[in-house]
Amino acid sequence: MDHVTEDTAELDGLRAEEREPNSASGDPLLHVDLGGYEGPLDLLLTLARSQKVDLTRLSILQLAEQYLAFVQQARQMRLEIAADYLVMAAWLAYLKSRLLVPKQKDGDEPTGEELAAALAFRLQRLEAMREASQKLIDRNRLGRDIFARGAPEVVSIERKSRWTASLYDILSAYASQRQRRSVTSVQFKKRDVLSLQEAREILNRLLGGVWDWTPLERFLLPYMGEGNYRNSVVASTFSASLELAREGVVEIQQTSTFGPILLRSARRRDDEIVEEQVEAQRKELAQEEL
Amino acid sequence: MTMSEAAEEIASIQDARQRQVERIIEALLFAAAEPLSVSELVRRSGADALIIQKALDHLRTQYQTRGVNLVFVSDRWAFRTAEDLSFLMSENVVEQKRLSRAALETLAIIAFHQPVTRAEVEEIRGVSTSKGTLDVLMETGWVRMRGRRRTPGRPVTYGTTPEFLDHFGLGTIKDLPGLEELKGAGLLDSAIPASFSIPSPDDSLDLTEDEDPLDSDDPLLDEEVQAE
Amino acid sequence: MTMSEAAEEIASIQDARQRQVERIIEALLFAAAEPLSVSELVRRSGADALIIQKALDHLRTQYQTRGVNLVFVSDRWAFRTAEDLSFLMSENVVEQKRLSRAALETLAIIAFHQPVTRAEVEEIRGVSTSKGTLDVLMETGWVRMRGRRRTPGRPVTYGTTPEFLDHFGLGTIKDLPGLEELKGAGLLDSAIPASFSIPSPDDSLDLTEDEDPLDSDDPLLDEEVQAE
Repeated sequence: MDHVTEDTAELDGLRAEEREPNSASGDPLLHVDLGGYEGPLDLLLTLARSQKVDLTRLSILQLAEQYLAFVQQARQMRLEIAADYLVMAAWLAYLKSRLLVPKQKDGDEPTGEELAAALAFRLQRLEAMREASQKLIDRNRLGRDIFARGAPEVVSIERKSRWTASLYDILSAYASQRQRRSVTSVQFKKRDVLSLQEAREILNRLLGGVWDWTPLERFLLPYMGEGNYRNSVVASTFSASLELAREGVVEIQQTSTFGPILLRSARRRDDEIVEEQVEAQRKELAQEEL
Repeated sequence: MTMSEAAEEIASIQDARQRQVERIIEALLFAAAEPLSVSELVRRSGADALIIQKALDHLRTQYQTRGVNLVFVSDRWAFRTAEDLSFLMSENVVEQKRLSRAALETLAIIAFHQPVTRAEVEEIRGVSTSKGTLDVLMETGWVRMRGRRRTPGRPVTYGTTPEFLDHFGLGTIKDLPGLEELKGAGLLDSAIPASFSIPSPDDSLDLTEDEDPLDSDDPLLDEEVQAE
Repeated sequence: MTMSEAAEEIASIQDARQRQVERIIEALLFAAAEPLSVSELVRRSGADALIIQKALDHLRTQYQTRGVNLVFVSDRWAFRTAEDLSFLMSENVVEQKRLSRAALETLAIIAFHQPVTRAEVEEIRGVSTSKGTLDVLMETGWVRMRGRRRTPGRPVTYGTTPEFLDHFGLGTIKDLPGLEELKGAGLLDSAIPASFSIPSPDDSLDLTEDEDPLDSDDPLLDEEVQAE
């Protein structure tokens, strides 16, 4: 229903608000007298039934008069009537006048008969829907008259995954992964070295008890590893010994080119120092004697 | 083996196969809480639709006189207790809310006139429809929002669900009681003068030409649902 | 009416009554949420226990060959789908799933470097491999445990299966492209270091020299599978 024809459009305005039985907003007077009707169309249908004829042979003129009389009576009883019912009354009064005057050909305006037919159609349609709803509700209904399986057997669902991948997927995954690693994992193999600091510590520790000239290699012996590490140990200890000599901690002696490097601690024993001092005094005295 | 013996053997193999399909369908339908469509039966049994249809017809006949019947509801098949035994079933009845007259009328109008907007329902009933009435119908699971009518205001269209057919024991929407008479009398037309095409209720999941789909994130929808 | 006619009539009335009781029992058992005892059937049908027992026996026989059977469980009666049709009650849903990138990489490394241990895969990928990734690959059916490497800790070695070749359309594992082919396909940068090499994979069922067979009752295997 895309378009509403003119005549029904006029009726469109005649809707009454549907009232819930216990609605607080419901007019109590209306509730008593008209509450049983679901709007003016329902009232009209009820009145139409009182004509006791097939709705297709209904006298709309008579129906309009019945309706107007009903409303008149209600007003005499000083009942407040909802606006929709009054609007319908006004419209029916108009319809009545159109039906009573001879047909006029005045352009597009629907004739009284056409308006009446539209009203009759609406009443028939409402009636038909009422009957249909009754037929529907009288059917054997599931859960009331007929019953479904009380204890349905549960279908267990076994989910199975189907994995998908293409050869290209693996090849590109492999190539990009290997490539990524070959670039980012350029690692320098960690060289084993003896740091200068470590060499100093070793020399300090070892030279404490060494008073005689001793070849450097002997200190290194327990530390000397193989290959590259050995070179590192030699270089670091030699550098460290030079530093320690500068600081006066050790003394270094090399008797010939490429000869063994000899080390000894520069810190003497106390008796040695006393001896030296005695020796020095002795020399001083000897010079004085001279 | 003669020709006729061979033919007999083939026939007996076919019989055995047909019986097995019947057993499978019996089991599937008996176990299910919901009606099953032929395509679901095809999928779950592995048999083809023709054989299944034959089995369904045979089973329907077999069960016709029994306490449980095979019925066709909402385009699907289901076992249901026989109608005449409803008196026994009082203990199984789940208390159902009685629908008000307004709700019943509205349900009938939606069923016969679907897809139908709220304004059209009101036009037929001559009163405005309260929010509660449509809410109750939606709650029953028998009525659903279908889409939006392609007219100004894009009103929501309503229609019935497969549960509606199931509940009222209707095979398809064409089985609505009195449908043909109403169509013949032109009472499914929206207005006078009757249009030339005779409207017919349509509860298919596909939208009609003048319907747009409902958007789940359509702000208007929420608004309308709340406002109604 | 002769005596025999009268007797016949009585018999036929009794038959009809028995059939009606059977229908009632069918409907009650079908609609009930739980199996029903004879006394419950007596109470709800109004028929006496003897007739009900007779009806149950008859129904049981009738349903014996059908897709649904009448069964007696824990002193109660119920309809159940026939045992031989239990396969109908489970549905296999096949879901297409894509492998994660980690799984793809792991799969590729296993394919190219097999037989390979998990530690070796990790060493090549530079990240540790989650248990889930290997589980998924085993689930695909493309990867299998081959044996145990003859090194300390006896780690499990992995390789690909015939299904792997089948799925990826490879005639043999040697059809996996080598270094030059990967470069040619643009998958590998030509600026790859000279030391870069791709091993030649071995997916033969025979173990290599440094592999020991997996023992099915090897406690370590279980442990490893669980611990991984």
